[in-house]
Amino acid sequence: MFKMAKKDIPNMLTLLGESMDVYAPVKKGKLTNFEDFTEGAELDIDTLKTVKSPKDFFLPQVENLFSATSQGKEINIEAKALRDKPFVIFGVRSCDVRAMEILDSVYLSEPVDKFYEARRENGIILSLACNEPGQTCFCTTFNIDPAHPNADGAMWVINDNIYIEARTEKGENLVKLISKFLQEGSKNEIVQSQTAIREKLNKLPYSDLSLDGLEGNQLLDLFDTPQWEELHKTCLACGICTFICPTCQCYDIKDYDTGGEVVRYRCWDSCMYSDFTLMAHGNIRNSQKERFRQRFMHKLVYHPDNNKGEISCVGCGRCVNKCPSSLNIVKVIKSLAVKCNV
Amino acid sequence: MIQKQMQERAKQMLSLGEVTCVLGWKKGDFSTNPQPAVFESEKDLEDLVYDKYCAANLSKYLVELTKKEGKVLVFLKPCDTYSFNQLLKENLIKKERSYIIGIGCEGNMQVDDDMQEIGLLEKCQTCTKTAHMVFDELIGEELTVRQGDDPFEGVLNLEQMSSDERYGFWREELSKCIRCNACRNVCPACNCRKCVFDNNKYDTAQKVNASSFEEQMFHIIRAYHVAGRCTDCGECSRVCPQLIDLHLLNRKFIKDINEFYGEFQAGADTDTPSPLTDFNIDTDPEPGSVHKRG
Amino acid sequence: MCKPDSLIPLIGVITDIKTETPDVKTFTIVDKEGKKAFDHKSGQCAMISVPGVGEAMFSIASAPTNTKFMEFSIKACGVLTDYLHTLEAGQQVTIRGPYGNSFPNDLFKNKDMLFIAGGIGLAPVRSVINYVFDKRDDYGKVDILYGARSADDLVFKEEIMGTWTAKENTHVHLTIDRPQENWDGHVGFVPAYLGELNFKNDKTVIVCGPPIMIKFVLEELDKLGFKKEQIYTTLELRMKCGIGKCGRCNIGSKYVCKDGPVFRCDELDDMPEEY
Amino acid sequence: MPLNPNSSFTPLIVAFCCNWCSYAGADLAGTSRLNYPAQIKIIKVPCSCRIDPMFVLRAFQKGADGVILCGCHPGDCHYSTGNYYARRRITLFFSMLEYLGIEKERTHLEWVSAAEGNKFASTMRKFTEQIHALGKNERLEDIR
Repeated sequence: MFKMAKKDIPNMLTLLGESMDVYAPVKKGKLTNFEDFTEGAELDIDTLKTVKSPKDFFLPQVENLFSATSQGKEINIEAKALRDKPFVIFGVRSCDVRAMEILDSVYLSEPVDKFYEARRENGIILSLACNEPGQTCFCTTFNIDPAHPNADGAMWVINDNIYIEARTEKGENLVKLISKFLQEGSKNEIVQSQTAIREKLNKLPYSDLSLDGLEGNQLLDLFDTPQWEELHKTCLACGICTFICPTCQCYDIKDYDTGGEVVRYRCWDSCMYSDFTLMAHGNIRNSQKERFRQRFMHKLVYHPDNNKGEISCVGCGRCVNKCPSSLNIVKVIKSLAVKCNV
Repeated sequence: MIQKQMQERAKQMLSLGEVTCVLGWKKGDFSTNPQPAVFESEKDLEDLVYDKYCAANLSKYLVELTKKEGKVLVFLKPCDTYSFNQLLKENLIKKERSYIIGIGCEGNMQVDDDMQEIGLLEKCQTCTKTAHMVFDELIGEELTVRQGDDPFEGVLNLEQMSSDERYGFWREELSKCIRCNACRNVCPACNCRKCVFDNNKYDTAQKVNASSFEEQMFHIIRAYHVAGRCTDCGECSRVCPQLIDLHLLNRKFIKDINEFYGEFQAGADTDTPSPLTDFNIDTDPEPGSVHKRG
Repeated sequence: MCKPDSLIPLIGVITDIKTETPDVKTFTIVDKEGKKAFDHKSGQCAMISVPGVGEAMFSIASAPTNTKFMEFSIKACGVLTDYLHTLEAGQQVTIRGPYGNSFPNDLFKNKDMLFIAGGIGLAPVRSVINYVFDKRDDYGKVDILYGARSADDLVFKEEIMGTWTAKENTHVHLTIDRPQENWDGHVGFVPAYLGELNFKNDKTVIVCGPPIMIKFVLEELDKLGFKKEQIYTTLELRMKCGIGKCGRCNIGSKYVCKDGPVFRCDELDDMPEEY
Repeated sequence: MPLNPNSSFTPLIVAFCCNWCSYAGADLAGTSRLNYPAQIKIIKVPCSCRIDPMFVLRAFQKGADGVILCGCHPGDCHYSTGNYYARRRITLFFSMLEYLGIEKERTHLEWVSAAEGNKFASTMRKFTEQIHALGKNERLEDIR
């Protein structure tokens, strides 16, 4: 356990920037998002939730796969290089750290996705405890502890200091790089803060959100429940929930003709879009009800079914804040759980 | 209290079978986060709320709802009635399948990530729409007429910048876009059966801002496609997760239309032709002359 | 060799194009060296693409025992497939695979086989049929029931007439939907013909065709006393990655590209009806 | 080309011409052996009101340095009123481009009749010079 002065953080990040790319929550106007930390950027570690989750750095919204050129009947393809430069993401919250593990269970399971793997290997995550959990947070439902974040290194802000604990080899190497800013700290010094955080968690509106009724193998029951009809009604079929969700992982593969060559890229896709499953012979999910159901069944049932019961939601509450129609996974969980308890 | 009156009237109409369902707002998990909802029973209507957080423009939902048999009772704020008229004009909703109860509005609030109120929504700060353009009945006291800020102030400020500054401004703003399509899907004017940005037959269906230009393209074309039809309901700016001031694009078109072709307010009625489906042989300016203004 | 984890394809060369019906062509594809691009099993699929046009999953119509090349029978019904139909031999495309599970050909050993296919659905089934014929002694009696909209729409006609009908202990039953001139064979839908043929219910069945045909064939098989454990079918949904990650081809928690496309019919009972 | 000999920049220009007047005007320019820059790519459209702003943006995105739109003179439209609609649309669109900070000289609209071969050639020459002076289109080009 080390500690350093909070005011030294920008200098510390600048130092790290000499050997790797540094991404940190940066405030621009009213928005805070993870961005390149460059000189003069306004670091903002107080904002709890960035609009976009840091999944961008491992599963970018757009990633070029290869470029193809053709000459006569011949085609040449040139694969794009995998990420090989190390980078650090500073100040990731517990929920987003767990989201990364959920993405791992998809992208690092056989067959491994090389593009994702390369980014994961080069990425170092420094997580940050949530001193002030938000009203829409419900990470505790998924047994995530925002007072004790995982990742390569964990951090706590206490008054004017920031405490850093390396958890992995990557984390320890990183700590060595910034040793000139650090002094020894002790675990006892963060205990009080952790207790305070946990107390606050118990008082949050969603602290009693329970998953009872969603566990166990009842896939078909949940699939056929009349609740979906009720739940989806005001869904506008935009992709806002999928794009701001830290665990949504679906992608599309598309081509772009630049004139000289064709670039094949993959990009985020949303199961809320009508063309998601559109085929030449028709569409299997024709109505918004089916598409809405797919999204939540995937998170709450299908993903756990394939991954030892791990639900693909981390309770970050972004969808609660942002849905134009105020629909969100909490409403779905509550509705489905009620149904099953009857 | 207006909410109580709305509940009573809705229950009454539902029980008499005058309508088959009610489109309103439902109590959310947070008092600041009500949800647009369709009510089908008197019991459900207990959850109907109406307060300063009910910002969603319900006209958009009518496009789907009035496709079905039956009649929908809908509660519309003054600004929402403009969208209703516009949709009516475009034959996208059926008047005979809806029953409009106009309700007063004192402006809607913006909430932050912690569901705390942080002041009036932009669309309400600049509100000019204080009367209902279409309704079957009105509920509530005399409508409060609020004198809003000048809606075109933002556009004017931009126009006065240099070309480079404007370019810089829009690059910065539009590059924030994550192409979640919330602005498009919430927009009552965006109701194409297949959006040109979803159509795989063109290479415009790129789904993402794969290039520095794609994001500009999407928003310019979207604003252009709704020009003359946009009622300036402000929903696009309200729902944008990245807080892009999308109304600045729409209002530019509105301002230009007013200047070039005479004052026009989309949705004020259902007969005046839209400026882009109309022309005036003698008075329409030439594109070149507009250029010279700058 | 194309790695299954890779989204980066190999270059394939179309060496031969055979017109099967007015809207179906069979493409023979090898790699740049003129060899088979990768080994595969019956029922597996590959992603074929023309950069700038699109990429789609096609089942491999040739048998695994064919070690020289792969064949794909493709119906023109979309952007990519229409484009493929305009190509000439010698054209390169990109190919990656093989994807998906396969028909358990070894389990079928010594069993009597009944193949039921409609239209272009014969393509994946052909891979098994030819495998069975290449190892003829390992398998029992073979019945092939194949139907199409018209006589012109029957694919692999030459192979059916020339090769399959001549195989020992093999019966081919052809049918078309509506009567037409110069057709003296059976007329009627596949499920109806299946009922008329009244097969013994100890066979292993492989069904592939349009979803509606599969549905009625399954009903008919049930009437004949076949158990779901005896019946295999293949499903198809929109796919992008082929490796169970892009998230669109799932039926319940099963991904058609990875856990399918071959499913035993009793497995389908545990899956939501969304295909 | 009588342009700055020191510059290696050859602007790429897309001209959308209506089938009935402007395209015929271009034809006349050609058959009259009038000189206009070769890097102008003409795209024929049925009527000037067929020009979707998306066409213009697409042209810029794919590397055009300037886009010029040509149609029948107001009053002469083959379809009676097409160019009146076009006039409104293009006016609004050009104004929007300017608002977005795109150099206003990059786009231009000119009414050219079938008899105006000379005008077509001179308009094209002038526009090319204008774009040449402006330099390469960077603001709207796709750099992927």
